[in-house]
Amino acid sequence: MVKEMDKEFITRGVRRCSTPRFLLWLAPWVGLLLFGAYSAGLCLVKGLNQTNMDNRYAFGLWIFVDLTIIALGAGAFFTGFLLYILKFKELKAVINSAVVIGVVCYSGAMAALMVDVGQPLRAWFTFWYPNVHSMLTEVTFCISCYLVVLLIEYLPIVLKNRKLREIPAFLVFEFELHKLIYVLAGVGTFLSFFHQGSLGGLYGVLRGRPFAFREGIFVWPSTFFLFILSAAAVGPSFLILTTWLVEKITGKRLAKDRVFQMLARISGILLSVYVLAKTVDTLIWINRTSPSLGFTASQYYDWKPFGTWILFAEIVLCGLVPALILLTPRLRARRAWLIPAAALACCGVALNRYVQTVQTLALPTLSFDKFLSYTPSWQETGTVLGVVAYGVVVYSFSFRYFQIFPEERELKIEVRPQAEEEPALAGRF
Amino acid sequence: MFPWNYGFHFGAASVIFLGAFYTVLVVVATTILNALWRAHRDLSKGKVEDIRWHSDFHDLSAADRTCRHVLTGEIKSRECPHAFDCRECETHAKRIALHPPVRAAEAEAEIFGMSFPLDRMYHRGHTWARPEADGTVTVGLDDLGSRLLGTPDAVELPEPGSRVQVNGTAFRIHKREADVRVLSPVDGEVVETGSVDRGFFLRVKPFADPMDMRHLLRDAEVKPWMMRELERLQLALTMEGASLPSLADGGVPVADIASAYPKTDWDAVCGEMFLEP
Amino acid sequence: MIAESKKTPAARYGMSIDVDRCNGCGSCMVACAVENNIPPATAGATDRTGLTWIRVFRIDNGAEGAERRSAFVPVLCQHCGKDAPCVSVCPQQAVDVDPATGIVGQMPERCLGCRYCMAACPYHARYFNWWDPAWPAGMEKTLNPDVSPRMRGVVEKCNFCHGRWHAAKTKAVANGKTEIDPADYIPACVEACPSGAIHFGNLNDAATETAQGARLPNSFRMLESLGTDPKIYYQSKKNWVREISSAPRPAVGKEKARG
Amino acid sequence: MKNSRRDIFKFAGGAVAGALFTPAPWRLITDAALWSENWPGIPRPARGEIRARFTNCALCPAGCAVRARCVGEQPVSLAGVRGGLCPFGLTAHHLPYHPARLKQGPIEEASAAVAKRAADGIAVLDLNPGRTVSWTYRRAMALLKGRYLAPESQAVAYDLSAAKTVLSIGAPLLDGWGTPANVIAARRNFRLIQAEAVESRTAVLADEWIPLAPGTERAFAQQILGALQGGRPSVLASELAGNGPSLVIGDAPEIPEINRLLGAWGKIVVAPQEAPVPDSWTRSAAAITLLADVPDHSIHVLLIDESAAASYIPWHRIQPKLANENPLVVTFAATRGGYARHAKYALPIAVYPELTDDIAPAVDSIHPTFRISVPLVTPPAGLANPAEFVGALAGATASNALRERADEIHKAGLGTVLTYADAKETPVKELTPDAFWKALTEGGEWTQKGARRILSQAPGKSIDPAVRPETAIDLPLIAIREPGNPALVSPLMTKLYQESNLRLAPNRVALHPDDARAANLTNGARAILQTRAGKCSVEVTVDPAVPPGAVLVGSSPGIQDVCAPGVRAKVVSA
Repeated sequence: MVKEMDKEFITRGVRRCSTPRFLLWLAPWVGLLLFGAYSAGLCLVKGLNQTNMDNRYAFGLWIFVDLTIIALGAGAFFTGFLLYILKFKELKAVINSAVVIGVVCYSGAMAALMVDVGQPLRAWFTFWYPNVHSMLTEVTFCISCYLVVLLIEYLPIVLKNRKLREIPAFLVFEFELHKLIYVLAGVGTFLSFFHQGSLGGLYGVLRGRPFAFREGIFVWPSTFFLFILSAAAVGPSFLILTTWLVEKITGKRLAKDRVFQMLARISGILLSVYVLAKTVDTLIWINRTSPSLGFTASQYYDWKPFGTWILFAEIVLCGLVPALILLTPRLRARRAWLIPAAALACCGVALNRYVQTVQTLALPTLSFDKFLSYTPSWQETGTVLGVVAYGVVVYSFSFRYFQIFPEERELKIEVRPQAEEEPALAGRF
Repeated sequence: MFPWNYGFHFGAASVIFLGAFYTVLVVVATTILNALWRAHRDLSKGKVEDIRWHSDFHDLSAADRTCRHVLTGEIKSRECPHAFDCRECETHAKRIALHPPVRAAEAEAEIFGMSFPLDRMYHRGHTWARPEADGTVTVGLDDLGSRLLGTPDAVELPEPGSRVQVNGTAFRIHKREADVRVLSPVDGEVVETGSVDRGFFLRVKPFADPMDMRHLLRDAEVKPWMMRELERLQLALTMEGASLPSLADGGVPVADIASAYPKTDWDAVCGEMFLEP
Repeated sequence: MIAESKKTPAARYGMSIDVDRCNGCGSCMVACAVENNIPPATAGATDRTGLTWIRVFRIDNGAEGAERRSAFVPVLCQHCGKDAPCVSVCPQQAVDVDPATGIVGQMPERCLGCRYCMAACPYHARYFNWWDPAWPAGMEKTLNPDVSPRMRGVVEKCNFCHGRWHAAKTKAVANGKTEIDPADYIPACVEACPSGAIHFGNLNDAATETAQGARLPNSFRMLESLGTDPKIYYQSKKNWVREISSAPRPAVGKEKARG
Repeated sequence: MKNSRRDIFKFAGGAVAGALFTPAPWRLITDAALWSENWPGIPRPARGEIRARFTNCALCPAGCAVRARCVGEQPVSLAGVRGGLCPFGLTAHHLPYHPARLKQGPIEEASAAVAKRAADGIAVLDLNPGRTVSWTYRRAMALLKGRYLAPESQAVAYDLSAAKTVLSIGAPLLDGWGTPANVIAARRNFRLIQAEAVESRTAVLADEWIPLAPGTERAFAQQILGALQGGRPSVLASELAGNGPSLVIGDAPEIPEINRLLGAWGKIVVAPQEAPVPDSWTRSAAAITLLADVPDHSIHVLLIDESAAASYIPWHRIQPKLANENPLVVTFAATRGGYARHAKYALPIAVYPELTDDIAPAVDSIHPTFRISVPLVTPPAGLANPAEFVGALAGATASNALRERADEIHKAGLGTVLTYADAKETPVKELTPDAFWKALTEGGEWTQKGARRILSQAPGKSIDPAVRPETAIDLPLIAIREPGNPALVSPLMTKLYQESNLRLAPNRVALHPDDARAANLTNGARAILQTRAGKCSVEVTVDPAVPPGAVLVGSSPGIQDVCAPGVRAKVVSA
């Protein structure tokens, strides 16, 4: 009975594919994960010379990916905040998915960071001898604390597994922990607020890099607030995107349309606020911050290929446009508009992180510097692919064995009539 | 991190930053320890079954958590806030006081060909409890429950002397892929175990005398409840992919419903019907 | 020790580099490597992955053909006096400024290799150990006993030859003096420069050649507009060389200096 | 009392909680921090008392005075006594450990083979003439009836301090041409005009750089000569004539005549002077033969002394001189990269700072001097001593030659000796022979600042006027040479060659971006350098400072074998 080997672990009443089929789906991802582990292993054993980073391009693909996935993973804190603190009850339908995405994104980012630093075994020095003035200290503290919080939030989801909850201790602990989850949601919100912000601050404080440097409020540069806003804005968009993707892959309906609409509206509102703030910030930067450091802002965009198009793409194409779509009820009601808009919003934030990390380092600061380019080595790319594969594997496991979408059972009946014309990928999980 | 570590300065930034960090640590640790301590307390107080039921009840869909007074049409809509334990419910108490349950005309209700003798009281998890002359209570599956499980593949009964509690596990029945925890309608100590053939599964000596049975359905409540249950069954069957003649067509549930739906996920159907999501 | 350094006025060590006297021989670079136990390059190292605490750049006036003129500019840690961009960013206090000397120090033993400081430094004066340090067999005998070699995966940079400062300080203390003799504390690059283009000294002491060089009218500092108050002063009589102190300009149809 | 598992857990939990209130765990963390701050696997520098020792750098005729910081006997850094050292000299204490160093060779076998065939026609090629060992070779060759060969050289010295204007036609005046301390001291007093195709390190610091078209140095010199001889006037020639005393340096054969016309001959350009040599040596020494003057195919046994070679002679200029049948070539070399590639026997020799040798006078040294490079490091066993090897062939003992020379200088009683340790100058007369020897071997320099001798011999026999440009469409580039390197350089030179590209590595060629693009080459690419003389594998540097149509070539022997300055060349992708 290989086919039904793990039946008793699967939530009652949901349809999951057979074990061999699930293993078949996992196989390429596990392969990719192993390749990623090998790549990362090379970097850890042989050193970072395995990468194409260098003294001038001290940060590369990894930091860009870390910043991006942490922004996309912001759905975890923001949904938790809306559900447990502001009591948006509908979001219960996606909170578990948000938590799993959060765990995946944050643990993946942490893993990539551990490979990225030259002496990972000394990472704990940051806790032991913290420089409280460094944005990176704030990031390290908040991200590691938040990862712990996320894992604790993930625990009830795991313990709620049909088989595991037959063990009384697990059942009882899950029950009691779930009652206190709002405390963790609060702590998570606090931590996320600060680390999303300080990730932005990371570059905003770089006085020596006028392209990234921003003025700010108190100790925080404006990017601190922009990062929080943008992360909160795309978190829900990313949830829409992943839920939609899982729906497409599995051929199931997983959340009610109301939930999609609510996420879209939240994302739209925050995104428009972000676009406004970003525009104001950019204008201040062009007209005041950058010139005061002796750098005319227009010069940054004279280095090809980073022309002004990148600014346009970031603010208008991937900011304003999706914001408007998400804010228009008629448009967002249709998947054909909603999904591209959510994807654009996610691209926008990725582009923003790209500009902050990669473009900042590419631009010369000394007059005899060159404009630099950098292509990641296969070891770097492999590590990133490994992180992606890790995310897919963890999410697949969670989706198969845990109750990620509580509304799935309810929605099962609505999808039934189309059963005959299920997509080819149906029943993948 | 600590004042005695290298490079520590007592500045505003350090105090605020590390203060916030330690606060977070304390809050998270307290939460975890609190949950652990509560779990430990629950375990030692034997509240596992209680919690299991509460947790299950919480996961029931809203429609399944309807108050019994909605079923009878007394109230328009109400979700049960007490996990079907009407003994704690003030609304129920008031209702009972206002409208004492109407005694049914016959001694037995027949609903779509299923028999529901009214000498006993029904639990919403498809068990009944019948007080016996000797002060014990016999517990068995109601007719719908029996038909859902047909001839069980296996029955796991508790040892005599063990305890059962309301909404806790009374016994387990395996049927095809279904593994059903049947909920107990009463609190008490098992004094005898029965079987399918004997018509009951447990004989229980209640802790309290007389036993408080306010949470169980009786008399005129049975029929509307059963109508609702058949609707739910219909829905569950549809959801789980049954394509055979549906009950709504007026079909009478056969003695062994499971065998009529060989392709249906019976575990899911039973889970739905026995209040075990 | 702290009470002592409060008594004597703090020094502000800096350099004054005469670009017009640098012929780009590279003595300063190898002298620095010898002094600070910097390993030779591994096979795959390039000018972007090497370890050169002081690096001489060849710059030109951007013209083509006969009008083209070059100059050599040694660039090392500029020891920013105010808001040093690298100091505040280090998450674990591996970068510090010695208040007694104004030298921006780097503790590789404390560094976890996050490279944030490298991204922060506008002068690209920080270097990462991309490889395990390796010397040809036997060559480790020639290592300077006053400086610990660094391990792979940490950042390092010019510290104005801290080993020499320490030796000078020890000597001063042994002789019962509070201040070190300027003749005892000369960084390796300064000592090595055959054309005497680099002067090192206390900028607070107006009598030193360094302080005088810093006050020359054609003296400039790199990217002074950033407000980091670097302590490396450059001099050149050539206008186009002095322009390297300002922000870069892309080469789109404009005349500019580039390297 | 019965202990349940629970009790054990309780006890353990209590113990952990209690331990947190003791210093132990915190101390442990701090210790772990300290441990991780000192990873194993990184060499620990040897500690010990640091003392200064002095010597003279033997890497080139500049012979800079060197102060070595030593831990015990081991030098850990070198510094100049009078001003800075060049990067090669600064890192010379690494040379004994260079991985490419030649450490073993069949010394006895070579000796026997040479002895057997010495009568056929032996010659010694001394690439660093003017040393005491050069006298040993000459004496040995006289005994063996062989030839003592030196690379062609202008037998002149320059007194830069007397010049007011210096025109350098491609000479690396500020980059290893003379003694750095002398040149830099004199630099303040003369105006420097550098005429050169590429803006070299000298051109950068020159008062004026005249960019020449690649390969036109000779034509440029001819033009000036023409102007001075009353032909077409030139601004530069008038400047040289008007702003004298002026000096012209460079390789072009017209230059001695130009200097004569400018009046520099005898005033600035003087005869080099040698420290006193024992009479017995001069009496029985073979004459100095220039390599070019040797008849072809006349050498059957050739011994080459590469130690501290001031210049490298391309093999294709040596080879025709060798006998057609089975010539025997023995080279004394520090690496396999030089003539060892062509020699039957490559014998390892000591390298500075292991070696004991005196230093030939530099091109800007106008007084007789005598400087000994004394070993700072004990040389390893199994090395050949060229002087003893050649001396033994002739049956002469050569091991004591340096001391004999020093005694001869002492006997003359002229000049002073400067000891570096105390910066004291002492007249030789005040010293005993032993004290004089001690001063020389503990870091010292003997000089005789006397009246300088005017050149008796006027320059310029007949200058071959032909400047025949090589016509070659298939070889589009013209080679320009980067100033030479010592044969063996410290591994740390990667700082300049690889980690910064400040200097062109010996095995590299540099091209203008347009030429690189035309040849489909990128920075760092492997390529083949082709000339009429042959090909050589090189690495490419793309550098906009190289003029279009030119290729700047490194100074590795491999490149020099195929590519002389001014020849036509081509670089193709490997």
